[in-house]
Amino acid sequence: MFATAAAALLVIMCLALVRAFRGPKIYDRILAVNMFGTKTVLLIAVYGFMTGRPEFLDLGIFYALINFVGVIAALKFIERLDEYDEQEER
Amino acid sequence: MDSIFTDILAGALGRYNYWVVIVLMMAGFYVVIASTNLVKKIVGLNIFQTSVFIMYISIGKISGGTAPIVWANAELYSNPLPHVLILTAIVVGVATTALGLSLIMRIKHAYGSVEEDEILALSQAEDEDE
Amino acid sequence: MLLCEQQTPRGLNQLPRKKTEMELAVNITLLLMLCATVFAVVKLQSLFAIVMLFGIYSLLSAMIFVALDAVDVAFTEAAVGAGISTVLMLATLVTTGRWKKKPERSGLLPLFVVTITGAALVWGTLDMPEYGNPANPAHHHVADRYIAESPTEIGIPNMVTSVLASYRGFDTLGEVIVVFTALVGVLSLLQVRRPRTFARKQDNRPDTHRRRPYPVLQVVALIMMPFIIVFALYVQFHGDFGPGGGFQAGVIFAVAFILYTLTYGLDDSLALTPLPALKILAAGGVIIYGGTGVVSMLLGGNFLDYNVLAANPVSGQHIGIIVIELGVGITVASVLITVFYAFVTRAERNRAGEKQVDLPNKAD
Amino acid sequence: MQIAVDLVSWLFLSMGMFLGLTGAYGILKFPDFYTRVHAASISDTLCTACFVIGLALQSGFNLVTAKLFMILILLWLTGPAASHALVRAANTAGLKPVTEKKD
Repeated sequence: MFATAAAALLVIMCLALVRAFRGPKIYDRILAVNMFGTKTVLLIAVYGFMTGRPEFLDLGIFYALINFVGVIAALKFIERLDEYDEQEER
Repeated sequence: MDSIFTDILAGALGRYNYWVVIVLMMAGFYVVIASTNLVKKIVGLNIFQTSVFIMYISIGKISGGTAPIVWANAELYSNPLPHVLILTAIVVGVATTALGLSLIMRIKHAYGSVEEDEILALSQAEDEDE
Repeated sequence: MLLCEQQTPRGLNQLPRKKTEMELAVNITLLLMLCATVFAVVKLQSLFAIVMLFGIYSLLSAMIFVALDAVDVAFTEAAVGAGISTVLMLATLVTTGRWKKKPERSGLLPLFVVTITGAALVWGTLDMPEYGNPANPAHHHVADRYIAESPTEIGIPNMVTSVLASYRGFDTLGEVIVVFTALVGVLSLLQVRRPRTFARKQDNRPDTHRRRPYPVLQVVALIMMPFIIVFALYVQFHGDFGPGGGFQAGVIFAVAFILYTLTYGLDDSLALTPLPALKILAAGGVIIYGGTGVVSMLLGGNFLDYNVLAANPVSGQHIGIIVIELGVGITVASVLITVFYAFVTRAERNRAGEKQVDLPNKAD
Repeated sequence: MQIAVDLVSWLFLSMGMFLGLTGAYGILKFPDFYTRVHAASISDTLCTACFVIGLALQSGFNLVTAKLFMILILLWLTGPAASHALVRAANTAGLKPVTEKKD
């Protein structure tokens, strides 16, 4: 049961990865990274149950956190980057 | 018949992690030597570094083992020593990355570029002026 | 010992243990995804995309560390690789621009070098002992002793913490000093802006709609801040029993303030954590660590020999580990926060520097 | 009893898997950024909940369950906030949705 769930999560991660590669816009990539991170959190939880030792969910909590901060940082800096790039072109 | 096949498979599986590590390491190496952009070089260095981490942790893994934290129904524990070494290495890695990135920002400030060949051309021109 | 047995959830003993094939399959898939990510990094031209993919790369490698039983390492890699390194790289991109101006230089010579080196390394792996075999020599020198005796000798269930903080305490001291030195290096290259408490309110820069803050994110960040800090304290002091410890907790603390800076701006954040205090704390952590060693010398033991810190060697080890982990946590947290402030200052100044040519009111 | 719990938990997990795969399919197949956000973020919240409930049923009532629900709360807090910020950033940057079918 957990093995199936883990396999499904791996498939989802692969698909998100494909979107992150293809991209076209940077926002698509950030979206894919966000989705990838969420599914990694779930995979950690499922993997813990699969191996019979699910105490390491602290890791999952932390991944969720770091994922959020990463996405916010990307958005905030891309905002400044856009301004900067416009400056350069002018 | 079956056993020969499983032997070969087991042999390949027994080295699979190391091969992937080598692929990653060489990809990072390629980025470092082929790219002219300094930020991309730092990314390449980080990829190289992480592949070494995976190498060490793979060496420390024991099949059927579990994380080295005492557990009532554990039979085998993975080797904690590589974990400690890599933990240290990761934190040192972020320290060097931060230093490298701040150097890049200073380089951008001084030369107006982070492309290696442009910087080289600029500094050669400076040398000739003197 | 009793403590860790309580940790094991009771209902789980009937769960099947040892799904080794499935573990292997997860491992193989994750490693393949890692390879794919790296090739995309090699091929792409947009630096921003490269940095985002580097974040994915770090998350993936951290997941692989979980699959290889290295939970402490996974924690640190996620914190440092996917968290701090990615954020710092993004901040650098604001200064350096997001596109590589030129394509790669001719790839043939590097490709040749890389192929030769790779082939030599693969040839080398053929002599390596098989992955995961318990009889491998790597598992049979000090590792045996750490596994067999550290739970009774040091008295804490997490062997990684006992080795890190006690057996190899010198290494960790060296590492904390490296982190501190990195801070000194970064601060000598970049400066952190002081908070502008008054100027900010009457700042009459033309405020385009895109520069407005995100109220939703501010609320979410404010809800999360106390939660993150409590979680950091939990990781700091629970590191003896589960994955965690000083490094991880320090990074989580730093992440809390990074989130605050990202949503509320550098000035508010600097008012919350003044720069002089951060500098003192960064040095203070190193002093706490080194001081523990000196105290143990004064009490008649060797440097960083915690046995002498209390009447009973095991409780002495406990005290020693908690104190030095605290030192590590303080140093890592304050160093990372300060480094982040320095990067953001640089990124903002760069933007302002470009802009302020035609603006009369200077920043300071 | 155990069988019933297993069954319910299996049901939740397969629901989570289905939603996750739907979201992943959407993120790959939809034509532009806004529709992709729509596919990913909406399915994500329920998918997370299904996974967490399915796993929590398996673990019984202990610290693991508490941590699972902390993950759930965190993801429910951060996921929509991140999606919102993402769309807002894309919108202010001037990214236009695709409104017509390509020929």
